Amino acid sequence: MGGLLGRTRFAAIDDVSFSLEAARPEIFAIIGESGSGKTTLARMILNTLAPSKGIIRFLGEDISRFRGRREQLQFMRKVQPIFQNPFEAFNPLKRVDRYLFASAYHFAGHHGRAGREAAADEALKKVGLSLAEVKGRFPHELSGGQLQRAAIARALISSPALIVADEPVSMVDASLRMSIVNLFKTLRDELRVSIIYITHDLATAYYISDRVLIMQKGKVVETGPARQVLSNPQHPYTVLLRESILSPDDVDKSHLAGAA
Amino acid sequence: MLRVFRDLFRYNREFAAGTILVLIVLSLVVASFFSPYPPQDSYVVPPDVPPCWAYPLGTNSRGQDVFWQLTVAIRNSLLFGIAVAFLSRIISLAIGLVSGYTGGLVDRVLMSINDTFVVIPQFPILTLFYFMMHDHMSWTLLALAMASLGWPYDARLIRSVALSLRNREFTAQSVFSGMSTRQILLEEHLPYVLPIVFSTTMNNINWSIGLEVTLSVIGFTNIETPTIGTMIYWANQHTAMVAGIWWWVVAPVATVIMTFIGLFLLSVSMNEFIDPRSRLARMGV
Amino acid sequence: MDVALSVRDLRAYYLTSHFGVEREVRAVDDITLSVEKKEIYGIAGESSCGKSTFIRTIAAAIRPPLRVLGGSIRYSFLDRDLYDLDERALTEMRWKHLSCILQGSMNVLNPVRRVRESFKDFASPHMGLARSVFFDAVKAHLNRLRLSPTVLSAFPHELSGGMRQRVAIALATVCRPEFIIADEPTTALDVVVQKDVLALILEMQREIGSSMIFVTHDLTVHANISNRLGIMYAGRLVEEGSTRDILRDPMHPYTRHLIASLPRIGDVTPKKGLSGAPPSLADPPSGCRFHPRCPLAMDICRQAHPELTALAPGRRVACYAVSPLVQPAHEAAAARKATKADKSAAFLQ
Amino acid sequence: MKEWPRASLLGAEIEFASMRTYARYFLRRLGQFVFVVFVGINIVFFVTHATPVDPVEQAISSATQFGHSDPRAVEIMRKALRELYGLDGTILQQYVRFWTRLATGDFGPSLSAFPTPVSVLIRQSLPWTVGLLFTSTLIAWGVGNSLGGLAGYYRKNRLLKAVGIAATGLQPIPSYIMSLVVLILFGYIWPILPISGGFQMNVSPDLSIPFVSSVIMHSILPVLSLVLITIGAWFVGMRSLVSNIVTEDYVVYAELAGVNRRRILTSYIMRNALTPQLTGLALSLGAIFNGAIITEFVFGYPGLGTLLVRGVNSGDYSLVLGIASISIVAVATAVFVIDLLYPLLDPRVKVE
Repeated sequence: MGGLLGRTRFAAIDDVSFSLEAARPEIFAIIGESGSGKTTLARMILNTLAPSKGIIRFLGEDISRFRGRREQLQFMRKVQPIFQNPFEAFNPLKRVDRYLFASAYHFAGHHGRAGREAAADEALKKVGLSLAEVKGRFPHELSGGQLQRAAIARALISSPALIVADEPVSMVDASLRMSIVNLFKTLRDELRVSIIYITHDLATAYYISDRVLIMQKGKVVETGPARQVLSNPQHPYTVLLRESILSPDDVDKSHLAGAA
Repeated sequence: MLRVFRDLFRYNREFAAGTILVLIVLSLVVASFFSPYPPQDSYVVPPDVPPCWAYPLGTNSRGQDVFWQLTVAIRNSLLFGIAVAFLSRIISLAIGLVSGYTGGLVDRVLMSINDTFVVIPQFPILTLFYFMMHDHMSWTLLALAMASLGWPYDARLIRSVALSLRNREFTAQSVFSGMSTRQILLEEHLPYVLPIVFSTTMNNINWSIGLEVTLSVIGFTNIETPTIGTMIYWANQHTAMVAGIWWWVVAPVATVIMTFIGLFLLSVSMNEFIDPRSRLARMGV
Repeated sequence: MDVALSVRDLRAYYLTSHFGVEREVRAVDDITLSVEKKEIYGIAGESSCGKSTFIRTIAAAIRPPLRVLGGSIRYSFLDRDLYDLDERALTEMRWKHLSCILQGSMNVLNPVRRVRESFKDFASPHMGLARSVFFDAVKAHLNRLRLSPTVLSAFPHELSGGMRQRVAIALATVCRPEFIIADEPTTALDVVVQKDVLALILEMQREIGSSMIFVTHDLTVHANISNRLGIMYAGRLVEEGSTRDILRDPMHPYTRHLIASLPRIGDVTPKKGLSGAPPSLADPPSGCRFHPRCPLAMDICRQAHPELTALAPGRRVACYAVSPLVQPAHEAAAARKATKADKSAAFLQ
Repeated sequence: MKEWPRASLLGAEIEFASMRTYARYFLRRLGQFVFVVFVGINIVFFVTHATPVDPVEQAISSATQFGHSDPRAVEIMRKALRELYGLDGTILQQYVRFWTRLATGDFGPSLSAFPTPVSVLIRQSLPWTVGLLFTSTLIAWGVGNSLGGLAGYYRKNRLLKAVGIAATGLQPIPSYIMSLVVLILFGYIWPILPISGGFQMNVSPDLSIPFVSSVIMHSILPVLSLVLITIGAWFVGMRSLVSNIVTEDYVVYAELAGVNRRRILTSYIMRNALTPQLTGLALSLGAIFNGAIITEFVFGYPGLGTLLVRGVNSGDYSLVLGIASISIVAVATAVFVIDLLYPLLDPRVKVE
């Protein structure tokens, strides 16, 4: 059994390697600040940007060889993205359901209207929505949380093995954020989907991920089990990050006074 | 659609004024089909009659009724403008969309060529073209020549929209929904590009009619085809202003100004109305 | 304790009309609060809860379609209501007494002017110093903020994001104003820089002794910088108290949820999200605006919105379920100051 | 107050724009300039060589239309004209000669003003065109942008609103029609200004007061027409730019700081609108040039436009070719000069 993503080396980003196991779905967090190259990495994994050196293998195959439309569709069926800004991720002039129906048509082979609607409804139910709530609606008629759920539902229609989520909750309001985060757990445990969770937020990464990878300026500085790395960081940069994090529990002993 | 039109007419003064002006011009075009005699014929009415009941815009020194002459002239000029605009739209859409959606080296090369065409003064080149063609010059050739010069400014606009759309997250969402490039360009991106195409079409019609008038007045086109330009050309040949036959000049000038302002106002107001942002505002975001 | 700012029954709506469709967005509805001298008053809330509009209103920075429809805003350094000032007095008051630090340090400095010119434009008229003395004072101030005087000759794009925000803080504090309004000043910054910048703000505020309203959606930032905290939901203030009390013992169900759902490193207990979504301010629900999402909603919640009631010293909550002392609010007289608001609107176009 | 050691001051990370970035910018613009001239001249070559009409035959047929036509004389004439026009030899030789002529500025003698060289005729007309263009563009751009800026900032001002309506009406009117209307107004209806020529015929062209004033009087109507043609676009463009910039953070911030209103309008708003309007100027120079030569023709102004029409009407191939080529080079040069001004106005210009 090969790795889901195996022997990954990126040179545009400097020499990043990691692999995910296909048999054991997990949430893998890639953590970095702006300019760390984490979004570039996400685009490479999604095969929308070619690494200048190195190979990304998906289920044993080099993804840069998926050039033709058939192969690309085949790849997209198994690897799906979730975007950062739910209001940007849907064309404001188009209805939200069209993306669900398009996915059902292209990836699940539902050519009839009834089949498409059933597939969309089923996926939406998995994320706590229903087609009735989404059908015919424009993005501005839904909340950010609903849109992000709809985006996840869309990604689920093709039953992917891997979801790449780039800062999926940073634009979602606090009161809705955790329900989206929890959803990723559900996907991993119940639908057995692996998730690459790209974020700058150490706290949510700690909360949901199994393993983390810390990036700084295109390089990996530390990687390992999430709880271990974040509770007991080894690399100086991770230590600095960890120390810079503010916590609601600081209310009695603010770190700021001393920092200045 | 009718509701949109009604709303625009009621709430947008530019649109209302533009529509009225364009309707007047269009009714002249329609009238041209009811001309009592062929527009080319001369000496069919008494010459040099000032505007009166029988000849609302007077008659000219060549014995033609200025009104009927005008209806045919504006029809030809408008048709010319539309032809040039249509042809140059094809070029600007193709260059703009390809440049914007492809990006990279293709974009740089195309935009370099584009900027060159923006900068090059067209009038001397069209004059040179006439000089080389002389009697071979025709309506169609001029339209082709102008279409091949009239695209770059608009291509640049279309390209900038296409470029920004390429990087929007919903484009990636469409790609990962399995949509084809054709589907993405036509269904996802075209709604954003169309407003520009509409408004630049109006402006391009203006531009080409203006240049056609200029070339005709100097005599650098086929002066036998009645257009607004050739009408003024013949008036100048007969020194109409000096001879006091002012209506011969004023009628075409006033009509063409009406056309220009009408089309321009439509372009401005349509631009605002079809602009996705104001469209969203109306949807109640 | 002396009061630095007192806001009463403030009401500010966006009134728009587009293609004949009239809309009224109630971004700030009946807000009453006061800020004490030398304190940092934090305002927290989600996007479009009205916190930015509130800031804009108390900074007298409104322009159509935003209109102030009622209420009063009194600063200790002004002898009358903020919206009773004429243009001249307003201009004089700005920066000398009231300054601002905004989100997006990227864009708050004029991109085509050197930093030096910004200092001259912003601070020079209020400090009344000769040119050379003025720049000596500016340099001394930069020094206090650990910024080299070379930043004065730089253009904004030549500075890094963190430096730009430092320059913005220097700009906002150089006149030593009594009151500073900070609107999400660290939101776009990386965590390491964010901590630095927060420390700097705190240090300057203590040194100058100014009062401050600090707005951010991030409760962990509030925990570290705010003395007191007001929680906004859908255009209304729903809870207020000392930051410690609110974080330790939130009373309003909305606040309770917000705090319970904060992820912390070292904490893996399941966190829940709220159902539903924040309401549209163009068409807010009747009664308490939180009731459609509230697990404790009762009949009365749907009928009348609860008064923000003092339940303990320095602690106010607007929720019927928390205490029987909370009663339906008296609607404040509307449109009391519409004419004045129009005047100020004309000033800022 | 604790003094912080100098060493810990933040400041080292400032990236001041270097001379090198300007040099690279300069080279890029120079490259674009060369490219514009190259493409433009190739279009001219293409138009003259891909069209079915042979200018030599045309000249001969018009020369031999009346009177005798000795075949030998015609043959000599044909040979002479081919050489004169640079149309002998292979197409490649012609192409090379075409560029050589352009580089040396030698387009041969003019047929209509034989034997005056075309370059002399162009050199005589060019200053008139440049003067007209420079004056009118300066006025239209300056006044249009200033008023447009004011109109964008003071949206409620009645007078500026009225100016806005007028500008919207003026914007779409093309050069010829505008010039004609000005000519009719000031030539026939209210004849107060000279409507033709560059100066009065009976004044000797030297630097005397009567001559200079005559030149100024004659230039008023062409300049007025050109200003009216272009001012609307600058006004409307600037107004919409300003109403966007007004909402920029740095403007709001300056307003919050109580910065002087006039300073905000000039240094914060208009100053930032200046750069896109300068780009706009560079991009529309070609169109403005078109307008200028058309206006010259209408007013019989002794510039390139009048010369061009005369050249066409008298079948003067070298002259028309020379003017078309020089026009392209002149406009490209002007655009290049504006491009070089750009970094002075926008410190952010960097090579990506």
